[in-house]
Formats: sequence, C-alpha cells, structure tokens
Amino acid sequence: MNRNLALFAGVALLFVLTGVFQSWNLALSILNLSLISAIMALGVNIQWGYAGLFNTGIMGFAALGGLAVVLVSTQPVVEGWQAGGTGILAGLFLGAASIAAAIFAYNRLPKGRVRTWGTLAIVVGGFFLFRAVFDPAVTAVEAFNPATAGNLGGLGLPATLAWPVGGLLAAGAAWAIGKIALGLRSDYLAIATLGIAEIVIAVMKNEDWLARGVKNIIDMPRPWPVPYEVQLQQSAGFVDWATRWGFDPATASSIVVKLCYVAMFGAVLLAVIWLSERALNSPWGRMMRAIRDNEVSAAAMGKNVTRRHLQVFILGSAVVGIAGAMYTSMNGMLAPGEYNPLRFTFLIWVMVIVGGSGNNWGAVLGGLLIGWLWLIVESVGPAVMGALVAGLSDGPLKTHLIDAAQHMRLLTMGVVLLLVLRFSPRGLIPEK
Amino acid sequence: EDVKLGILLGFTGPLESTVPDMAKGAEFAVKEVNDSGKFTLGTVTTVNGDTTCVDAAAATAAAERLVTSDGVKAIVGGDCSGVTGAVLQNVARPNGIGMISPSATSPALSTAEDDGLFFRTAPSDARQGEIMADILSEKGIKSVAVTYTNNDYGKGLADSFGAAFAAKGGSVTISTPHEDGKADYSAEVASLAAAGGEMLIVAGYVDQGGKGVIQASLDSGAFSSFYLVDGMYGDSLIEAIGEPLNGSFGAVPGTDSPGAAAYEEAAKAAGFDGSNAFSKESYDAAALILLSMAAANSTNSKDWSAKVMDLANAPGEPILPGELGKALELIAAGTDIDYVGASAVELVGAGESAGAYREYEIKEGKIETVKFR
Amino acid sequence: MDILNALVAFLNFVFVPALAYGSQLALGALGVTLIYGILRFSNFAHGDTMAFGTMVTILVTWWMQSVGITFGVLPTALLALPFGIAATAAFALGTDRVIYRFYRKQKAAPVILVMVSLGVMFVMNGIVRLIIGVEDQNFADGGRFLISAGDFKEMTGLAEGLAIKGTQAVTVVTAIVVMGLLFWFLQKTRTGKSMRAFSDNEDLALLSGINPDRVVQITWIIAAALATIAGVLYGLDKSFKPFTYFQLLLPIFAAAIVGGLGSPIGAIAGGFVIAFSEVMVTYAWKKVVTYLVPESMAPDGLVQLMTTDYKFAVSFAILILVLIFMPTGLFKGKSV
Amino acid sequence: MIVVENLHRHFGGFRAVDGASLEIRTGSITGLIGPNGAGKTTLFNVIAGRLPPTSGRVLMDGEDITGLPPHELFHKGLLRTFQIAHEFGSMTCLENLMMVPARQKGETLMNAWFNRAAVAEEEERIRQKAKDVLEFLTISHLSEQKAGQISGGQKKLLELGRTMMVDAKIVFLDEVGAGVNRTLLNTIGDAIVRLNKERGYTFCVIEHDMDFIARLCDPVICMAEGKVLAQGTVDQVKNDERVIEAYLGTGLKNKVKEEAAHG
Amino acid sequence: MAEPFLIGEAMTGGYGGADILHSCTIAVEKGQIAVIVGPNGAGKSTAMKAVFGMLKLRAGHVKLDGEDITALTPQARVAKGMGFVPQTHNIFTSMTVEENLEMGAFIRTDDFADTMAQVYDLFPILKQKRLQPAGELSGGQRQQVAVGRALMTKPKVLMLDEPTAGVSPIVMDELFDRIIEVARTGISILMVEQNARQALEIADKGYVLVQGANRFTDTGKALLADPEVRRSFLGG
Ligand SMILES: Nc1ncnc2c1ncn2[C@@H]1O[C@H](COP(=O)(O)OP(=O)(O)OP(=O)(O)O)[C@@H](O)[C@H]1O
Ligand SMILES: Nc1ncnc2c1ncn2[C@@H]1O[C@H](COP(=O)(O)OP(=O)(O)OP(=O)(O)O)[C@@H](O)[C@H]1O
Ligand SMILES: [Mg+2]
Ligand SMILES: [Mg+2]
Repeated sequence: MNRNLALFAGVALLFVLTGVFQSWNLALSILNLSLISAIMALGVNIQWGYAGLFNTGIMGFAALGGLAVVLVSTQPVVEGWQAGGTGILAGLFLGAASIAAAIFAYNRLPKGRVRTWGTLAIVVGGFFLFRAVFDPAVTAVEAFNPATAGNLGGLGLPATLAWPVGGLLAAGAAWAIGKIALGLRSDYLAIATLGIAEIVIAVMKNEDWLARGVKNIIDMPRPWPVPYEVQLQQSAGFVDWATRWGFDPATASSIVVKLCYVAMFGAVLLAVIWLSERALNSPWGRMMRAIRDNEVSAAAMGKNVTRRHLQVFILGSAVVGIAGAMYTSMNGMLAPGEYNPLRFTFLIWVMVIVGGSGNNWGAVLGGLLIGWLWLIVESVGPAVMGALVAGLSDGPLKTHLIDAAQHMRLLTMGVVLLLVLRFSPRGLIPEK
Repeated sequence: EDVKLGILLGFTGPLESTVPDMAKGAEFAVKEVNDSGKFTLGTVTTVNGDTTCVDAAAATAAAERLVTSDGVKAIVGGDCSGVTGAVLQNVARPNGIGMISPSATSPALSTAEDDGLFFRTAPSDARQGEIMADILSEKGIKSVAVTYTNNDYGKGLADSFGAAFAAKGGSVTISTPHEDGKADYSAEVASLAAAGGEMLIVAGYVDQGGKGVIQASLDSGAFSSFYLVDGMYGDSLIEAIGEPLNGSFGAVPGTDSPGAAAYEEAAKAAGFDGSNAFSKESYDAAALILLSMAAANSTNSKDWSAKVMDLANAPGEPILPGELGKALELIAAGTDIDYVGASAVELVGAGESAGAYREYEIKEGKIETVKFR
Repeated sequence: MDILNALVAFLNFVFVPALAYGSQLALGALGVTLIYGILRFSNFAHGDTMAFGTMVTILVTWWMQSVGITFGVLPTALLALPFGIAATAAFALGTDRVIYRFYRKQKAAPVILVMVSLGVMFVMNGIVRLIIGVEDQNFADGGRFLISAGDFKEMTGLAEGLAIKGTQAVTVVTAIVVMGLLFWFLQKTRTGKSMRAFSDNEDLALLSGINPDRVVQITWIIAAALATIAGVLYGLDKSFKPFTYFQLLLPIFAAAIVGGLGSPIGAIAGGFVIAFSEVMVTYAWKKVVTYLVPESMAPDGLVQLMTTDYKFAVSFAILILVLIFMPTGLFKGKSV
Repeated sequence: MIVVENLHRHFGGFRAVDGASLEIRTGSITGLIGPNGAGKTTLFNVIAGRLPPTSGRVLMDGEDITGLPPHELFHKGLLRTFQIAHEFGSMTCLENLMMVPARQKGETLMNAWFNRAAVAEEEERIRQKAKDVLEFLTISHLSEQKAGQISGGQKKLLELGRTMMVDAKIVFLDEVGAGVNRTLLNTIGDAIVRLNKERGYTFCVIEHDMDFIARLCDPVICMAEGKVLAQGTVDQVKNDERVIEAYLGTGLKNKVKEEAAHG
Repeated sequence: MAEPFLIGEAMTGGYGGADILHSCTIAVEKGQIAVIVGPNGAGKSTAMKAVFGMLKLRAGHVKLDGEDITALTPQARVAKGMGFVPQTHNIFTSMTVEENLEMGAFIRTDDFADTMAQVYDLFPILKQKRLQPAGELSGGQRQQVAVGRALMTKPKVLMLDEPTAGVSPIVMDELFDRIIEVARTGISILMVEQNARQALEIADKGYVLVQGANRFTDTGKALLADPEVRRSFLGG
C-alpha cells in the first residue's frame, strides 16, 4: 500500500515539477489529457484485466465518443436537412431493415440452397436499394456549402450531454461488434477489433454528411460549465480578482479553464474507478476472473461465458466512449484523421500494462504516467539530445543528430517502457 | 534580450519527411533577420514544437509549452489544418499569441474566430481549384481523373476543383482519395485507370501518397501525364521519378517576381531543399512575423498582428527573400513596404494568401515556368 | 466484345499488382508468423526490423555504387542484401539478449511481450530515423521492367498494355520459395522440430535436452533474414521510408492472422487474401465490362462496388468474415 | 435419469463414440470403465454439452438435452469434473469453490454496486460452505493458496470439491481417483456414497481403479472402441471374457487373488 | 556402503515462499527401482523436480554416479543420462505422437528406430495414432506417450512422476512389467506412484514422504507389510 502511495506521489511530483520548471498551464493541460487517458485505460482494464479480452479497437470507440459530441452539440444545418436529411434517414433505415430481414431469413429458412440464395438475394437487393436512396441524398447534403458545412449537423444540445451519449454510442457499437467477434481468441480478436476500428474511422473520414469527414469540425461549443478564456479576460470581475491575487489575467483565465476540466474529468474518473473497484471486489469480479482463467471450466460451472464477455466488452467500451467524448469536447474539434492506432490504441495499452493489468489503480497510474511522458518528451527529447551532442564538434554529424532529435519522442517512450517493464514486469501496481 | 519565435510543425507523424524543410525555411528567415543586425527588439531565437500533424492534444500541449513555458511571442504554424484550429482556439486565443500558418489550407479556418491573431501564407484551397480548372480548360483538356490525399487539404482541393472544372464544362471521371504513408496504391490506380481520363490530377504531397500514385500509374501505364498541385511541387519528385514525368505540369503560388528562384538558390547554399512543399511559405511566415514586430516596434502579439496585413500587401516597396535587412531598414525609416517573399505573399480577407499562381511544366527533367496567374 | 483486352486490363491493373503486393505482405507475414509460432508473441517491432534491415542494405548499396560494384540488370541492393541480413540478425540477437530473454525466463504473459516489442519498436523506429533520416530513399538501379506496358502493346497490338516489373517477379518467386523452405525446415528438420517443441512446451523441451538458447537464436536469425528480404524487396519495388514501413505492420499482421498465426502457408495465403481484397472489391469494372459487352451496352457508371475510400475497410471486413467462419484463420493457426 | 440413444461423435474419420446407447438410472452410482481411448471422456463431453454430437440424442428425465450449452445443463443440475484438472489458476482454492453456486446475487452488477449488504450476507454463507468442503477434502490449509500452485492430486480434489458446492441431480466424475492417494480415495468414496444416499445425487463415475469401482458402483458399464461392450453388476462385468481381454488383462486376476491371500 | 547411483541428499527448498522440502533424501541404486509414496501435496513431485534441477535448493545436494550435479541445468542433466516424465504437461500437445517420440531422442546421435519400435510394441495404440497430434489423445494415451518419450532417451536413470495415473489396468500391468525389464538392463528407476501397492511390490526401495520429510524408508516389501503404512498411505 505504501509503495502504491509513493508511486502516485511520484507521479504527482512529476506534474508539480512540470508546473514549476515549465509552466502550470502546461502541467494542467498534460494532466487533463492524462486523466482522459487514465479513464480509457480503466475501460481497457475492465476488458483485459477482468475478462482477458484483447481489444485493440479502442481507437474506434474513442472516435465514436467524439462523433457523439458533434451529433449532440453542434447546430443543425437546416439547409442540409432540407436537401437530403429525410433521404439519408430513409436510406439508413432501408439498410438496417435489409440486414435485419437477411438475418431473419437466415434464421427462419430451412438449411440448404434456398436459405443461402434467399439470404444472399436479400443482402444484395437491400444493398442496391440502400445505395439508390442513400447516394443521391448524400450528394445533395454534401453539395451545400462544402467548404464550411456539407453535413447535417447536430442537435444543438449542451456539450456535456455528449459525454453519456458518447458512452451509449460506443456501447451500441460494442454490442454489435461483440456479437460478431467475441468468439475469437487472443490475437485474432485483437486484429479483428483493430480492423473494425479502422472501418469506423474510414466511415467517419469518408461520410462527409455525418461530420464533414476529413474536412473536420472545429470550434465546437465547450461543455457546461467550462468558461471561455476570452470571456474571462473580458469580465471585469475576473480581471479584478486575478490582479488582486497577483496573477496575470491571461494566465489566470487559462488556468481556471483547465482546472474546470480537471474537476470534471477527475469526477468522472473517480466515479468510474469507484464502480470498477466495487464490481471487481464482488462475486461478479470473482466470476469474471474465473472466466478469464478457464472458460471451459467456468461454463461447466454454470457461467454464461458469452454473455459475460459481451457485458464486460460493452461496459469497457462505453467507458472508452465517454473518455473519447471528453477528449473531443476538450479540443473543441473532431478530426477523424487524428485517430491512429498508435496513439489511441497502443499507447493506452502501454498504460494498462505499465500500470499493471487487472488492477484499477495500476491502470490509473499508468494512464497518468504514460500520459505525462507522451507529452513531455516532446520537449525533453530534443533537450536531452542537445546535452548529449554538446561535446561533439560542429559538423554534419552534429547537425544531423540535432535535426533528428525530434524523433527522440518515440525513442524515449520506448526506452521508458522497456525500463519500467524490466524492473516491474507485471506492472507498477500488479494485480493481487 | 531574446525574442522567441515558436515553430510548431509536425516533426513526427505522417508529414515528418516534409516538415524539416519547412522548419529550415522559417529558421532561415530568422537567421537572415539576426544577421542583418537591424532588428532592434532583440536577438531572435526559435523554439520547436511538435504537432505530429494529427494529434490535436499533443499539438495543443506543445503549443502550451511554447507559449506558457518558453514564452514565445509568435508562432509559425501549425501545419495541418486540424491541429492548427485546435491550437488557435485552445492556446493562441486564450493567451493572445499571434500565429501564421504556412500550410493550413482548410477553408473552414477562414471563418474561425481568431481575434485578429491568425494568418496564413498558404492560399485557401478554394482559390487553387479555380486556377487548376483555368489551366486545364485552356489546354483543351475535357476529362480528368482526380486523386487526393485523404485529409482536409486534399479533399477541399478536390471539391473546389471539381466544382470549378464542371463550371467550365470539363468532367471529372473519378475523384478518389488515397491515404498517405500506406504500403500500396494499386487499388487506387486500378480504379483511376478504369475510370479513364486524359490525365490524372494529383492533389497530394510530393513525398507521400501522391508520389506513390504517380509511380504506380507510370509503372502500369495507366496515365502518362499528371497535373501537380502545390503540395506536389518539388525537385525531389523529378529526382525520384525522372524522365517519365516530362510533360506533366502544375501550378504553385508565386508571381513573376524572382522571389521563388532566389529563395531556392539561397536554400541550396544553406544546405536544404527550398523547393519542397511549403518551405517557402514557412520562410514567409517567419519573415512576416518579424517584420511586423519591427513595424509595430513591439513583440506583443496584439501589436504586431495589427501590422501584418499592411506589410503583406501593396502599396510599398516589394521585398524579396534575402532582402529582409533592407526591409527592416525601410521600416525603421518609416517607408511602406510590400512583402512579396518567396511565395508572393498577398493576404486577403481574414488574413489568408490571395493566391497568385505560377504555372509550370516539366521539360527534360527541369521545371519551367510557363506563365503567371 | 474483346476478351483479350479485357483480360489484359484485368491482369495489368488487378492481378499483377495484387500478386506483387500480396507477396510483399506475405514475406513480412512469414516473419511475424515465425516469431509467433516459436516464441509465442506478436512481434510489433517487425515492421521496424524490416526498416532496419533495409536501411543497412541501402547504406551498403550506396557504398557499393560509390566504389563501382553493380549487379548487371539486377539491382545492386540484392548484392548488399547479405550484409543487411547479417547486421539485422546481429541486432535481433542483441535485442533478445538484452531485452526479451529476461521476460522469457520470467515466463511473462504473451501480452507483456507484445508490449515489450512495442517498446523495441519505438526504439528501433528512433534509431533508423536517427541514422538515415525520415525521407524517401530510392535505391533501385538496374533494369526496372521485365516488360513495360508500351512494349507489350507494341508486341501484341492490343489496346491494353501489360507491365511486369523485375522487382515484382523477384518478390513473387522469393515469397513462394521462402515459404516452402520455412515449411520444410519447421516440419521436417530436427532443428525445426525442436523449435516447435520448444514453442509447445518449454519445460518439456528442456527435459528432452533441447537447448532453448539455440532455438531462440535460430528463430531470431531467420526472422531477421525474412524481415530484411521483405523490406528490401518492398523498397526496391516502391521506395524506402521509415514511416511507411511502420504502417506496413497493420496489413502484415492482418495477413498473418487471416492465414492463421504460426502457419507459413497461411502467411502466404493471407498476404494474397488481403492484397486481392484491397484491389478487387474497390476496383471499377467499367473498363473490363466495356470490353466485354456490345458497345451499346457500355456502362456509364464506374461499376464499382465500393469506392477506394473503403479499401482498408473492405480488406478488414473480409478478414473478419474469414475469422467468423474459421476462428483461427484459413490454415488453423495457433493461439496463446 | 440420463438416457443416451445411439450416440455418435466422430473426429474427422475417427469414431471416438460410435453408436453408444446406455442409461443411467436415477439414484444409482454407475461406473464407466473401458480401455484408454474407448471414448469415455468424449461421451461425457457430449452429454455435458462441451462437444456437439455427430448424431444421436441425450435425454435427461425424458427431456431432450442434446447440444444444450454447458451452463444451461449446470442449471438443470448436471455437473461434471474434468479428467485433466481445469482449475482457475490465479484464484485461491477458496475462491475456486465460492464461484460455483449459481445465480449468486452478487453476480449481477447492480447488486455488486448498490446492494452490498445482501451480497455480503450471501457471501458469508457460501464461504462457510466452501470451508466445509475444503475441510472434508483435507486441504483446508490451502484455502488461501492459488489453485495454480497446488499439487496434481490436490487439483483433483478441488475439482471434486466444486461438485459438492451445489445441489446437483447428477454428477459426472472423470477419473477423480487418478493421482489421488488411496487412503484419501477411500474417504472420497464414502462421501460419494453418502451424497448418493442422503442427498439423492446420481453419479456416473469413470475410473480405472477396479477396487474403487467395485466398492461403489452398481451397475458398471464397460466401453470399448466407442461402443458399449458389456454392462451389469461389477462381478458380471469383471468376469466377462471380452472385458478381461480388452481392459482388465490377466495381471489383475492374479493381483486380485493375491489380495485375497493377503486378506 | 558405497554411494547410490543417484541421490538427492538432505534437500531443502520450495517454490519461492515457504520451504516444501525439509531435509528430504531420496536415492536409487544402479539397476534398481525406488518408489516414492505419500499423501497428496506431500512434496513428492517437488522432490523429483528438485532432483532434476527444476527447483532451487536452499540446502542439500544432488549426486549422480558420485559427481555433484547440484548446479547443473536440467538440460545438462539430460545430457548426463537422466530422463524425466513430469506429472502434468508431459507431452508436446501440438506435435504428432511420432514427433513426440523423436523429441525424446533429441540428444541421441545414433539410430533410434529400434527404440521407437520397442515403444510401439509396448504401447500398440500409439502406433495407430502415430500421425495424430498428441493433444487429441485420451488421457491414458497421453500418459503412454509421455512414458514413451522418456524411454526414447535411453537414459541411465529414469524418473517417472505417476506414470500410471489414468491408464487402464491392462496397460498398467504391462507398464510395470516393462519397468522391471528396463531396470534389469541396468537403468535405475525412481518413481512416484499412487497405485502404491503394485509399485511397492516391484520396488527395491520405498520412501514414504509426508510434509516434505522422509517418514518411512525401507524395502518395498517391508513397507507393504507395515500395517501403519498400509492404513495411512496405501488405503488399507
Ligand atoms: N479432438 C480430437 N481429435 C481427434 N481425436 C480425438 C479427439 N479427442 C479424442 N480423440 C480420440 O478419441 C478417442 C477417445 O478418447 P477419449 O478421451 O474419449 O478416451 P477415454 O475413454 O476417456 O480414455 P482414457 O481412459 O485414456 O481417458 C481416443 O482414441 C482419442 O485419440
Ligand atoms: N508451483 C507451485 N508454487 C507454490 N507451491 C506449490 C507449487 N506446486 C506445488 N506447490 C505446493 O507444494 C506442496 C507439494 O506439492 P507436490 O506437487 O510436490 O505434491 P505431491 O506430493 O506431488 O502431491 P500429489 O500426489 O498430489 O501430486 C503442495 O502443498 C503444493 O500446494
Ligand atoms: Mg478419459
Ligand atoms: Mg505430484
């Protein structure tokens, strides 16, 4: 226990040092991201640590959370809706209906050629019907002012509402994915979920009517109750208050905004960890561990392995979705190009493993530590390289090395990861 | 006293091979200003920050560091539109720091709230689309295939070109994206070839997927001539592909001023490739910031950013690369200047490049200017 | 109706490129599958091992070119390949000694090794960029085409051309040969069997007198050779850029998985499945159909099932479809 | 209780179970013997829903249960142990037992989160029961030991212990005796008899130790090559020529005689 | 008295935590059979592992043919002529039966076709299942593969941890016969058995282990005759 406290204190110290030696704004901004990462790591830990599900589709769920922010908080594009809103909805409905019909037919028809061809006919016919209704509507929507709109927009609701919606969206997707892929084992499941995440991103990139695709959505409203810095700076009351305490109003306003985020993210994190810990230390957690240890035996002991896997997969994904929504609403921007597996999947995995898989506190610690490191090496890497080559005489080699210093980011990450895993191979706070 | 200038570009990530020459361009301008000895506000130093091009959070944190920890007075950057928007809203505006982006071309940034702090030396995609349509229809080309890099730049360009070309009576047989940094472009080339067209419009980056698509098109004999957008401009392409590229053409921002040539010359002497995509714009961004500071006689962003539009546009004495010392003298003397720079800077609207273009053709392995638009 | 032209158009734009790309993926996947089969973890550093090997080969190629050594119509890089393999093998053995061995002794869970390999990937990534930089490198010399599209048209008088590059041919042949060798080695030779035994049950392998260190060393050497060969052939065909090599990892893993981890034949099959699905499903059949049907019926549209935006999505969808019906891949792979 | 009708289970071309028909009467302790590879474990696997049959039916109390998943069969009161121990390695022995009872309140998340008192109460009951079982199996000192780190025989005991955690109707025991100390095995035998008598469990027991079979079982079924070779009382089966040839061998007879001589 | 061929003397050690073995001694003479019996969890398997070097000893040492081998790795002990069949995880599940046997002969440089034929004679079922992955075999068949693999080594001393667990009576009898035969050729055999009566019957020496310590040590016959041993450890 003391060791764990010391570890958390150590990580806290890192943030404090960043504040002292760099700036508090930077420290808080890194902290916010780390908190979001920690929540994602918790989501992954629920899936991996509790149930042994190797999910590498984190990126997709985070992106769906981001999509929720657009759908909930941006203003609707009225012209877009008029141009083809109904067509798109009708198309989507047709698509869903034909899939449902195909599944229905597959289940109802007797096994044999009739079933195969019947189902296939429904799928193919449905596809063309879908395209016929959907495509023209999409073209119409995307034609409206493509430079700044070209989409349907959202509901214009408060951005904070997007967080739970992001969770729900991710949960829904997880349900569908789980139905398809949870029969797969270890690395096969990993690559399948990775693939599904890529598909999600491909859809978000290319379906401009949804959220403008690669053209990005910027300037989304902030979640309540986070204020805007510029507003604070204009408010006489705030400026007074800041100067009275001896702060520069610009800096103070940024810090206040970031502290608001810290409070909100922190609250979500605490809620998630409270629920996770309770669940883990209960008969439910025991059952999950049993399933993870030996599925065959758990099934023979009356546990419905498939259902439990699905449940835990949905839960974990929902947590990731919430974090993804928080991420997007903090940036105020959704850029599907941003989602790449290295950053949104494997970095989160590094957090879970470095922290100690199967242990919620470990996942949080890993999230905070690796989150900090990922952003801090951006500036520390070149500095280290500068110090390393200081002794070299000027020349092409030295310039080459200094130019290459930016890549120290990945190198440093790698070295730290290897060092941590070397000295505590089961993670910093291992599972009991 | 030091005046710090932040260079916020994607040193790692998908554009990592493009960015070094951009950063060098900006540093080159800084060096020129320092060497001139005419910059009275202090010695200019640069601090690099990494946007990774794609990771908004990392970019924001890097910007946060530049501004609140390193204390930069202005930012050259960011590079990709997405992260640029995030940095603008989350760091630049709150802290009142001005930024000039050399390569964020998304039209959406034109309407973003910026408190007058944001400029870009790259033209918005909408403008280039029209230029492309003009050039092609003048050459009597009626149908083309388009491939674009799947980001806001490529997509925006393809959209605006498609609209402009259609208005002129041309037809686009297919407009299909390619992802940068991928292993193989056979599928794209196969579709492009099947759709056909007199030539292929490549709206991508010179050392990324754009090059891959051209290579694969030539290898399979799908297309033999290409239109190259500004991101595709560069000697490195000719070096890599060689002879088959003869007869392809394109346009880059530029005027008939000798600025671009002078810059490339100087860059070569300084040991980097000034012809690479957005290197010129980066030089211009840095130069504009520093000249504006001199004109405002202040490093405060509110002050210098008010001067940018004046300096960038006529009337005034035109300033080319290598003439920053002279420009500083003129400013000190109170003479009006018109910064032309390496990429023929002309800022319009909300502070973005107006986009004069230089049309060129590749002949016998050389880039030859055809005319200016 | 013009069957010949239709066929040539199909071959030129679909079959040949997909075959070549498939072989490139397959060569990469062979390395991944070998490590998985013997050492039982997914090696994320494989893409960067490929980059490392290629980098060494390029450096040696440059040196050879500078002293005037060439290889006739074949690329000089093939001469430099052995040096690349040797250096990469040495590097791989070094990493094993310094890094992986520790976890093997600890009997760490496979996922830990995956994360460790992620760390190694970061480090190698950095090293390669530090040494050769991030830019594109073209190092192919010698003849480029076995037959070019223009020559083909001239020769046959057809409207469509068929281009086959030398590197494509070399890649396809190498992939098949290497697969055969690997299969034979693992299934038939004593050393190969001892490697499989080691992967099956390490403790029992000890009790049979198998020297674990030797098994591991051989595995790394073969994996390094495979990575270097794959990387160099890919680089010759396209070009070398560290970022692209890193990106290659995903399709390579997809190929290894679809074929079944641990199975050399699976790796080859998987490479082709991924490559062909990428190219075929998004292919616009317009041209081919136009050749085949009477003129009056020529299609207006592109006759494209999906746009190329979705080529990765499609190949992954096919991967998932395969896994639903064959949960451990086409050739009954392993799972840990 | 259980009726197996013309059951087949093939692996590729190999017929592991090849048309076996048999009946396990309610309240009996049925022994299942047969040479290695006779298909006994495969038969168990099919009955317990772990493998789908190639053809044939399994009835439980007249109800067709062919192909039901294991967890549903468990809820119907059908339990089994594994020949090769399937413990939950990273959990303690106590937890291994405590996870067994079905429909625990604490296994639904809502209760786990918001209804701790009720869960705790139930836990106490289950824990006590698990402790009793460990006590009975003479391994209570291992209650906090990880199940992955106990001896081979201890794992077998744990395997048996799990069936004692709930009220089963029928229990399939696959070689509980292999690797278990003979003195302890006698105690286990007594327990089986007691469960059978006092709680009305039906048992089906695979075992190669004929002494054990002889002590407990009536009737005994002998399988060979996927078919039922003989069935009847222990003595009938033991003296069946085909059984002796395929399974018991003549060595045993000598041994049995010897035993008799020893007293 | 001359030193026994193989002896683990006063071994003390365990799996990291508390000691399992407490100054436990086990030995076997050349060409003889020694049998270890005891309750579950007594430390029998642990003692075997300790003798084979798969466990770190805190005290005591292991000697083979007079040479101290305490510090050798398991594979070095294999090279010195020791063979071992563990109680669990004792076959290569993904390899065929034949490959399993070949792996048994891995360190042999001579032709081992003979030995393999002998093993197939002993366990005819294995010959039938030659090309099947061993993981698909029944429990008893696996056990036969495991023993067969060890026989392939042609060791000087063979250590078997419950070789007869799960094998049918007819095979068990043959197995014991065969073990006697093997011992007659001069190979020492050290085995753990729960089918203790049959095992002690053929044993030259018997050890009863309780809680990691030697409780009784005597000839097999003597132990069988000891009523206390019979009652407490052999099931009456
Ligand atoms: N998955 C499988 N694939 C192929 N053959 C199998 C498979 N499982 C079992 N078999 C074969 O089926 C036969 C019956 O096996 P089973 O495990 O039912 O035997 P058993 O009667 O339980 O024997 P034992 O007493 O040795 O445990 C064996 O010959 C075995 O090789
Ligand atoms: N891997 C391990 N880690 C920790 N303790 C262990 C481990 N394996 C066994 N033990 C403990 O060591 C003691 C001796 O185990 P061992 O396997 O030697 O028993 P055994 O005499 O062979 O019993 P059995 O007849 O049941 O096989 C047991 O109490 C067991 O719980
Ligand atoms: Mg069995
Ligand atoms: Mg044991």
